[in-house]
Amino acid sequence: MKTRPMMLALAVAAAIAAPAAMAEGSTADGIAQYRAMLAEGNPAELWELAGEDIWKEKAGPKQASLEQCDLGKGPGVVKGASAALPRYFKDTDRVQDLESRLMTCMQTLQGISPDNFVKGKWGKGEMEKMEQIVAYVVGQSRDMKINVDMSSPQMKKMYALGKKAFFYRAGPMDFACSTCHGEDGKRIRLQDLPNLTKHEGAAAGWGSWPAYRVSNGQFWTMQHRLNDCYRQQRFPEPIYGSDVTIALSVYMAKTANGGTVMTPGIKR
Amino acid sequence: MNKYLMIAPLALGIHLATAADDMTAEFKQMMDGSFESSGIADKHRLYQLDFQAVCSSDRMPSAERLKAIEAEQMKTIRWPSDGKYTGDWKSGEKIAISGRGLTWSDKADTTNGGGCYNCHQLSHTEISYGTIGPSLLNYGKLRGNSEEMVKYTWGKIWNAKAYSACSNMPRNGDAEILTEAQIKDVMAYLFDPESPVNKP
Amino acid sequence: MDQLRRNTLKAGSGLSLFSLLVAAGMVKPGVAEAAWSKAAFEAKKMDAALSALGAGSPAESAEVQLTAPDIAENGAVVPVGVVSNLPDTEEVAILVEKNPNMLAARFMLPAGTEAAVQTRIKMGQTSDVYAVVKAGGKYYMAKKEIKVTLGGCGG
Amino acid sequence: MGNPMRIRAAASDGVTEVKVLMNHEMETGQRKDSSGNLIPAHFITELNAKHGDKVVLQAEFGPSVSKNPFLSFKFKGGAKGEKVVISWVDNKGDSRSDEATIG
Repeated sequence: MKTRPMMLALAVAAAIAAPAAMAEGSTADGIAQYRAMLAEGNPAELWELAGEDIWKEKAGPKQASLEQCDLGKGPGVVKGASAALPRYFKDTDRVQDLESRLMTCMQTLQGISPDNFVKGKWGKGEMEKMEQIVAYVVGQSRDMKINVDMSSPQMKKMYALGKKAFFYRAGPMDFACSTCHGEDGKRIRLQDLPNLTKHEGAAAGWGSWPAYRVSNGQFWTMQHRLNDCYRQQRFPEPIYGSDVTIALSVYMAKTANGGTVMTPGIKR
Repeated sequence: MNKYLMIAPLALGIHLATAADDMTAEFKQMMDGSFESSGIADKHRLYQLDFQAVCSSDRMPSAERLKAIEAEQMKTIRWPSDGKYTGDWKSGEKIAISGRGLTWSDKADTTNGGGCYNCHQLSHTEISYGTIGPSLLNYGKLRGNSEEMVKYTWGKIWNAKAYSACSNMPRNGDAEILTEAQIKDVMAYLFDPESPVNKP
Repeated sequence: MDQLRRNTLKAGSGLSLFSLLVAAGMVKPGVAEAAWSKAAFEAKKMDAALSALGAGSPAESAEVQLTAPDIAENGAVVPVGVVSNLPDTEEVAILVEKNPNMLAARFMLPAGTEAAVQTRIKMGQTSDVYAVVKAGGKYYMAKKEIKVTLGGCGG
Repeated sequence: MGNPMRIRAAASDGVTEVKVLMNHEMETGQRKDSSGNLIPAHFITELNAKHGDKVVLQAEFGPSVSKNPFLSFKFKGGAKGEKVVISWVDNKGDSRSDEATIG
């Protein structure tokens, strides 16, 4: 918690600097002011707090905690883990993001079926706990550098697939991820759109999700964020933890590499 | 008519496949395994139209390719059946503001919006506008209402791909996002001298 | 319908629970006497809300500062801060003119507590927001217009 | 019993600044659910903050305080290691009390 004031100062500075360049005049100033005031107290901390307890609680048919879960830095290591995700895991022979990895841990350690999430509802039941755990885990990488290991062929392949998916246009509105996130300085309504094809934008976007959304008072994981992007693209629904979501995550994380983790973030 | 390019999963292990083909096959398999139908958003929506596939890369297609698509898309434009191009600007404003419709959380009977404000500045008073598309402030005032300008605008709203093959703008008429009557209202919003688009 | 809601509110009022907290020693008796200001919170007109607060028509004062953004990206969460430089400020209230119920929050400041509070409120639409302050037995206020913008894509 | 609050209290130059995040729906009673039924009002009505035995703040909230309320205030006094206790009750009679050590 020592690093908090620093983090807040950075968030305020970023909130003031970023939109000023994008929107014009008083509107931009007003919005910057608004964001700076919000950065003061992020309700995502309530999820972090709950998640830390859940991480240590015995749960599921096997009555075990998640304390032996290996997020890539060894069993039980949470500090810095999410800054280095997604990564290739030998035991599952898959590239996994935080949430698909947590599903693996819950299944193997606790006996909790992935169906709870794949068929679950956001904010309900086991999914609510997942969101709290995610908040806790990503908070443990706050202020660290985004650092995904791209050396394995599996990660390289996922990156290539993710890039392809990013530009894939389909559906009744002909949208792709790149429609909104492929150029600098664009916005939807008053929302600045990070250019996820470049380092700066990817660091801002990937680096600030998962986040608390003030519009609905919910905490959104990255899977939820991607799910809603596809909803607005008018695509069919991506399956929770599916390869397209992980491939896109690898594409964004690699592009963001070296940027700062600002999670959990706070968004409109 | 637009042709569909199917992305059904391909059989793996074809001997002659190159690395790029492998990648394409793997990509198709990934997409097929990653999405499911949800509400009105059927899984078929993953199938790409030919121009969607051509416009799905970080590199622009060749000039000839773009021209061919534009010519093809131009044929889809349906001009107003009664020869009238404009309706009610007040309804047009509501359509321009609404971004509803066609998502899996919408219903089949949801009245679709045009979502114009998501990407364009239009009126002098609405500050919450996007910048993916150009500003359309003073649209009618600046461009006048010559037949050419009115027809171009109608066509652009109906199917933007007829004018720019890989445009970010949806095909509001061709893809049945908006009805002919709704498009007339949006046209009035752009051209009517009384519309807040043209009145400070 | 409205009557039903009022009854429910009354029945479920925090008052009795607060008494329990007092009994449990968690809250000092002095606190419990401050029951929720139902009339002020349920007032649907500005002057009614002010009179329920006992504020009458407060004078505008430069010594009351209302800190809020000019524009709120989302009306669900609008950060608002009030600072009073008036001596003996004992109470601060935040009201939103165009909300269905004007009064959002009221703060009682014992001696030793600075007249500087911040919270976050909901706003249904662009509106004037009022900070009403009681200092030395008199009421003062400051106001500011906050614009509430429309949401993002798909809404 | 309500969910835990997040409380931060920091003393400097003889003044303690307290920041509180509460876990609460703050339902207005004016919204409808997906089937068109009114969602009943559910919001924190009263809150108080104590430093030792001394009440340092009392507040009353209406339903137009935002979901997961945030509150910040300052009082004179308070030293590192001492406690600040925040308690709230809501219109359904639920309550919560949490404490934080001044840092």
